[in-house]
Amino acid sequence: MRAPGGPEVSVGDVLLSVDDVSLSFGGVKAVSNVSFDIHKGEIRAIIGPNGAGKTSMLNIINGFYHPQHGHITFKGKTRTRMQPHEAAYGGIARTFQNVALFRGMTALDNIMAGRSLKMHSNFFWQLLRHGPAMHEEVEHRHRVEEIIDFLKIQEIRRVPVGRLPYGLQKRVELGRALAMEPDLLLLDEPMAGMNLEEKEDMSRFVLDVNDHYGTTIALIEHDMGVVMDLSDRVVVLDHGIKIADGTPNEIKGNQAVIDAYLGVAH
Amino acid sequence: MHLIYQIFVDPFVQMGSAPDLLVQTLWEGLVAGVLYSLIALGFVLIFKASGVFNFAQGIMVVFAALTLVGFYEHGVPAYLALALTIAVMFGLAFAVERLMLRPLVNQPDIILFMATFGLTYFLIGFGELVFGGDPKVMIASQLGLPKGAVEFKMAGGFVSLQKIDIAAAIIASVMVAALAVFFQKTRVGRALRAVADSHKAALSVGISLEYIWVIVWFAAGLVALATGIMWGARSEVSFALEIIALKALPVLILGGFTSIPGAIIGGVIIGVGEKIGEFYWGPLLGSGIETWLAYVIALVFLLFRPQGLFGERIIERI
Amino acid sequence: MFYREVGQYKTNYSADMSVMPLLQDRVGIGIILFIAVVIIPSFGNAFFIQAIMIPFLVFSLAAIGLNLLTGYTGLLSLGTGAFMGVGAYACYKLTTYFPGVNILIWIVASGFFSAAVGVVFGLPSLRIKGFYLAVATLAAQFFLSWCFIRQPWFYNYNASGAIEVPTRTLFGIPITGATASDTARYYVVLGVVVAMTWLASNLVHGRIGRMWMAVRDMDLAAELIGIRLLRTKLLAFAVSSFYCGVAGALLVFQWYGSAEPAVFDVNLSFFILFMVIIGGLGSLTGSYLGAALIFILPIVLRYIPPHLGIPIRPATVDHIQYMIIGALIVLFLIVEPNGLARLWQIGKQKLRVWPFPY
Amino acid sequence: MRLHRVLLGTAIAAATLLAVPLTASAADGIYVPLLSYRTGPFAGSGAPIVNGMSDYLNMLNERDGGIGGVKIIVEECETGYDTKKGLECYEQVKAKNPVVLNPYSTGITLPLIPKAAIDKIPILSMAYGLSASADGTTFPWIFNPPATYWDGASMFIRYAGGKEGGLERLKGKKIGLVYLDAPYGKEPIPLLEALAKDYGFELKLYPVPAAEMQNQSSQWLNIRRDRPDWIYLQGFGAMNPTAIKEAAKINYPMDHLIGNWWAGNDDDARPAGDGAKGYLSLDFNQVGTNYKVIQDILKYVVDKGKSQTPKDRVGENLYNRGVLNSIIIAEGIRNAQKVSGKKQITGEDMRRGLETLNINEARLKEIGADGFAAPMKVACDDHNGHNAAYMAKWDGTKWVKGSDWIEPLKSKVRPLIESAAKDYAGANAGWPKRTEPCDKSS
Repeated sequence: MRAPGGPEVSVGDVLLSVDDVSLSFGGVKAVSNVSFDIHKGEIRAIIGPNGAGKTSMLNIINGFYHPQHGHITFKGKTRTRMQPHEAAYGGIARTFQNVALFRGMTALDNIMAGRSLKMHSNFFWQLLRHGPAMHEEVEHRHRVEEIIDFLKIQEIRRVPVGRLPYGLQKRVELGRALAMEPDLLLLDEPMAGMNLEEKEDMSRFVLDVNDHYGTTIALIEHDMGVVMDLSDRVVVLDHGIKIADGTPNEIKGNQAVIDAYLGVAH
Repeated sequence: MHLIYQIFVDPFVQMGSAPDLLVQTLWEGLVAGVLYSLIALGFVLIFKASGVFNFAQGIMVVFAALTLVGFYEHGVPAYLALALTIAVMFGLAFAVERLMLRPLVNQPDIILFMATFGLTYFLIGFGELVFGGDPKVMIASQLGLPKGAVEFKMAGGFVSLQKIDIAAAIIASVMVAALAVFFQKTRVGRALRAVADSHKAALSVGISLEYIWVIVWFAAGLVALATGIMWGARSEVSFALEIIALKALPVLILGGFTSIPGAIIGGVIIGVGEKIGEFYWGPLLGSGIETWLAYVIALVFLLFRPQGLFGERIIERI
Repeated sequence: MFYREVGQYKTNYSADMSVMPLLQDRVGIGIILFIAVVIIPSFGNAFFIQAIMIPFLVFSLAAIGLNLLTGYTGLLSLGTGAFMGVGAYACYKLTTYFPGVNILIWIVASGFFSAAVGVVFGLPSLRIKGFYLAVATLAAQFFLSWCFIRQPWFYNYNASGAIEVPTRTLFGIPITGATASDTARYYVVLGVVVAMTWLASNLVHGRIGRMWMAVRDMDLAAELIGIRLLRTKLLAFAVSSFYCGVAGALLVFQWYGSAEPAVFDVNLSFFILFMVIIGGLGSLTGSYLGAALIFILPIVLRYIPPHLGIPIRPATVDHIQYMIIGALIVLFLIVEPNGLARLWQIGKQKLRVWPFPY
Repeated sequence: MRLHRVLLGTAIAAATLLAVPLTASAADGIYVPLLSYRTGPFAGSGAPIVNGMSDYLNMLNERDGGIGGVKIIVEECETGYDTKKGLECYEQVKAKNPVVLNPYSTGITLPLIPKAAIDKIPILSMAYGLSASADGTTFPWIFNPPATYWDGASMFIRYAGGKEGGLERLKGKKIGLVYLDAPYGKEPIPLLEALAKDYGFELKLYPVPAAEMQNQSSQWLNIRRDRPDWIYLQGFGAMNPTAIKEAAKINYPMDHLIGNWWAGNDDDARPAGDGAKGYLSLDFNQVGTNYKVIQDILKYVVDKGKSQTPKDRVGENLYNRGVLNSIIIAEGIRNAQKVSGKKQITGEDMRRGLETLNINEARLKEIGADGFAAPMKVACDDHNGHNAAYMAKWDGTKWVKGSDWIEPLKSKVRPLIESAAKDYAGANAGWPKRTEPCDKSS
C-alpha cells in the first residue's frame, strides 16, 4: 500500500494547503477557486452559511470528491486525485455532519475498526486468532481503551452504537477518528444538535485532542461562540467562494462576513 | 483464424443467406421479450411503489393461470372464469397487504424480499393443493384468443407468425399503455409516483400506503394473469412455468428496477439478444447459452451503468 | 439465574477478547460437542445420521459461508448453489486425477477453486449494490450450471453425465463411496464443519470481521477510515465461496454419493439464503439454527401426521408442508426480523434473569 | 415466551425424529415402497404412474389377498422429483426392509445404484435410470426391464429405417435428437452416435436446457434451419407439449417426430390437440381399459373408492405403464417366493426372483394382461431383456396403436452396455465384483 508519508512537518509549518480548488456538480458550483492552508498544530475553523461548500471542502481534502481544478498539498506532497483510503493512510481522519458510525457494531468495535489501517497481522494468523494476530488485538485494545477513558465512554463499550443517544454517538465517532492517530482531524459540525452541556464537553475534547495529542484540527461549525473560542484561524466560505481568512478577531470585524451571514448583497 | 471466421463472419453470412430465418428469429425474440417484459413489469410496479423485490411474481403467474383454468374446469364459462380470477388476484393483493406487508412495514429490504419467498412457498403449496400438480391446457380459444398462424413467403423460405403471439404483443402494449395513462393521469397514479419517491413524504401529504400497496399488487396480479394466459397458451399451464420468471431478472437490471419503459425495452433487448445469440453463436459454445447469455449481457451493461437503462441515478453523499 | 456472568471478571484483555468470555457458553459448547461426537453416533439410527445430521451439517457450513458474505459484509448473493457446485466438481476432478492423495485434502482443496471463482464473480460488487448485485450473482449461478451440464470435461465425459463418488479411505476405513459407514461419513463431516466454524468465528471476531461489518454498515465511512473496499469485498467473496465450495464437496462425497448438475441449480442458492436470513444475518449460531429450521422442519412436518395416525396422502402432506413453511417464514420475519439468532439472545437474557421476568 | 415457543418446537422435532424408527417395524407382509412425485414441475407424469402402480398392487390385495397369501404393504413416499427428498425417502424406507425400490427419477437412481448392493435392496428402474445397469454381472442389484433408453433409440432408428425402406437407406439422412439437457436426456447420445457411424446418417443434437423447457423457440429455429428427416424426442414433463407445439409451428411432419416412452403422456400431446395428430411415441404397454387386468382394477379398487385415480383417467398411457411396473414387481415377488421357498421374502430373495423373471405369453394371459405388453425375460447377466416396444400414435384425442412390436437392435446395444458398465466400474474405484450366485431362469 502506498501511504503518502512525505517529510515530517514541525509545528507551525504548513501541514496542508489548498490551492485554487474548484469543484462543481453538473452546473452547480460547490467550490470555486478556493485557496487556504492549515498549519501544523492549529485548530482551523471553516465557517459560512448553509450551502457555502464547507462539507464539499472537507470531502475534497480527504479524497471523497475530486476537484476539477486546483490541487491539494498535504505534508509537502501535492496531489489532484487521491483515494479516501490513501488520505486515511496519509493521516487524515474525519467525523461527519450526520453521524457515520457502523451502526451494527459496538462502540468498542467501532473504535477498534478505526485502527484497522494500523493492524497488519496476516490472514492465516487471523484465522487462528493466536500468535501475532491475538498479540496485535490486545496491543491495540490498550490504545483503544485509552481513547475510551479519554472520552469517558467506558460504560457504553459493548453497546451497539445504533442504540446510543446522538451526543454519545458523536463522541464514539470522534473516538474512531482518534483511533487512527491522524495528523489532521476533520470535524464536520461536531456540536450540531447538542445542548449547551454537551457542546461544552465536546469543545473540551476538541481542545484536549489538540494539545494532548498535538493533532491538527480543521472543523466546520455553525455556533460562532464555539468557533471563536476554539479556533486559532478561521476561513469563511460563501457560495463556494472564500470571502475571508484570518484570526477570529479579524473575522469578527469583517464586513463581507457579516453581509454573508445577514444575507446582504444577494 | 477459423474460429475468428466462425465468430465474426459465418453468423452474418447465415443471416444474409436465409433472411426468412433471421426475420423469424427476430420475431421469436421479440415475442419472448414481450413476455419477459410483462413479468418484469410486475416486479417494477411493486418495487416502485413499495421497494419490495417481489420474488413471488413468477408463482403469481402460475397461480393466476391455474385459477383461471381451474374455474373453467369446474364448469364456469370462460369469461366469467376470467372475471373470477381477477377477483381472486385482488383478494390475493389484499391479503398480501394485510397479512404480510403491513406487519413488515419499515423492515429492511432483504427482509421483505425474504417474505416474498415465503409467499412463493405458500402459493406453490396452496395452488397444488387446490388445483393439483398436473399440467393443464390453457383455455386460449375459449377466451377468444386466435389460433393458427399467418405465414408469408419470403426469400425462398417462409415466416410464420403465430396469431397468439401477435395477440400477446398487442395485449402487452395495451397493458403498458393503460399503466402509463394510469400513472400519469389518475390521482392514484400520481399518489403512487409520490410513494415511489419517498414513503415518508407520501404519508405526510396524507396518501395511504396500504391503499397504494393493494393497488400495485393487484396491478401486478393482472400483469401476472396476462403473462400466464399468454405463456400457458404457448405450452401448458404447469408449475414449471415459474422458472420462466427468473428470465425477468436480467431484464430488470437492464431496464432498472423502477422504470416501466425500462422493463419493456429491456425485455425486448434481452429477448431478441438471447435468441439471436443462441441461434447464430450458440452452436460455437455447445448451445444452451441462452440460459446465461441474458445475465452476462445485463452484467456487462451494469458495469457501465449501475442504475440500469432508465433507473434513477444513485448519488452517494455523506 | 442459570446464565450469570456475575463474578467472572476478566483481568487481561486477551481473556476479555476471547471468542467466548462466559463460562456458561464454553460449557454449553462442550455439551453440544459431546452430544454430537458421542451421543448421536452411538444412539442415532441410520436415518437420523444419514438423512438428517449429515445434510444438516453440510447445509450449516454452506449457510455460514453465505452468512460471511451476506450477513457480515452485506453483499447479497444468489450464486451459492453454483459455488457449491464448483467445490463438488473440483473435488471430483482432483480425486479422479490424483486418486492417491487423501480425499480429505481434496475436499478442503476444492474450496480454493470455488474461492477463485467467487473472486472473479465478486468483481462487479465494487460498482453494483443491493439487489442489482444479487441479480448479477445469478449470472454466476446460471453460467456455472451451464458449464456443469454442457462441458463434458467437468464430468469426465462419462455416459451418465453425472459425477459419481469413488470409494476413498482414511486410515484404511472407507469414508466416501457406498461402502463407507454412516458413522464414518458423519465424523468426517462433523470434523470439517466444526473446524471451519471455529476458524470462521476467529475471523469475524478479529480485524477482518470488523472490516467486513464496517463495509456492511457504511461502506463510505469504511473507506474513509482506510479500508480498501474492493479488497475487503473480494476477500469476503473468496472466504464465503471457500466455505460454500467445501460444503458442496461434502454434499456430494459424504451425502449424495453421486450428483447430476441439477443438484446445484438456483433453488439450492435460494434454499441456503432462507437458512441465512431465517437463522439471522451476521450470526454463526444463526446459520446453524437456520439450517435446522429450513431443512429439518419439513422432515418433521412430514412425519407428524403418520405418527398421529392421521390418514393423509403423502402428496397432500407435501402441499400443506409447503404452505406451512411459507407461512412460517413470513411469521418468523414478522415476529423476529433479526432471525433465530436474536431469539436465542433473548432466550439467554431470559435465563439470566430467571425466575424474574426482568 | 418466544423462547418457550422455540424450545417447545425443538422438543417436538427431536421427539418426532427419534420416533421415526418406531414405525420401521413393518407388520407381517411384503413391504413395497413407491417413490412418487405427485408434486413439483413433473407431477403431470408422476401422478398417473404412481396411481397405476398402487392400484394394481392394491387390486392384488383385494382380489387374491396379496401374493402367495402374503399381503403387500404399499406405501408412497413423495419425492417431488427432487433428489434431496428422494434420498431422504430411501433412508426412511430402508429401515422397514423393503423388497424392492422404484426410484422413479434418474437423479435419484444414480446415487442409489452403489447403495443397493450394500443395503441389499434391489432397485427396479423400469426403462429409465442408467442404461449400463442392464449388465447384471456388474450391477447385480439393479434391474431396468423391459428396455433401456439405448434400445428405445435403436427402435426409433429401426422404425425410421423401415419407413425409408431399409436401414441402409438412412445413409446421408439427417436425424435430430431433441433432448432435455440433463443426464436423462443425454442417455441415448452414445448409441445414436454409434449407429450414425454404422449407418452413415448425420446426427444433430438439440439440447433443451431445463430452465428453457417452455421456451424452446431457438431449438426449433435450428431444426427449421437443419431440416432433419427424423426427430427423436427424449423430453420430459412440460418440455414435451412445448416441443410438440413448436414442431407444429414450423410445420414439421408429425409422423416423423417420435418421442421416447416418457414423451408419451396424454398431457404431452393434449395441449397441441389436432396439431399433434400423427405424433408418435414409443411405448411398451397398451393404452385403454379393455384388458382384464385393468378391468379388475376398476372392479376391485377404483369402483370401491379405494383409489385416488379419477375413473376417466384409468387406462391412460402412463397409468397403464404404472400397472405394468407393478406387474413386474408382483411377478418378481412370485418368482422370489418360488426360488426361495419362503412366503415372507427379503430383498435378497427379490433380487433372485427378478433375475429369473420370465413373463411369457402364457403368463401374461394368466394375469389378464394378454397383449397388454410384450413378453419379457430377464437373466442373470442381462437385467433388462431388451424387449420389444411399439409406436403409439396420437389421433388428436387419445393414443392408438401406431405400429407392430419393434425389436431393438440388440446386437448394437449390448456391446455398448457392457463397455459402459466396465467404464462405470472402472471410474468408481473399489466397485464390488459380483459374488451373488446365479439361479437358472424359471
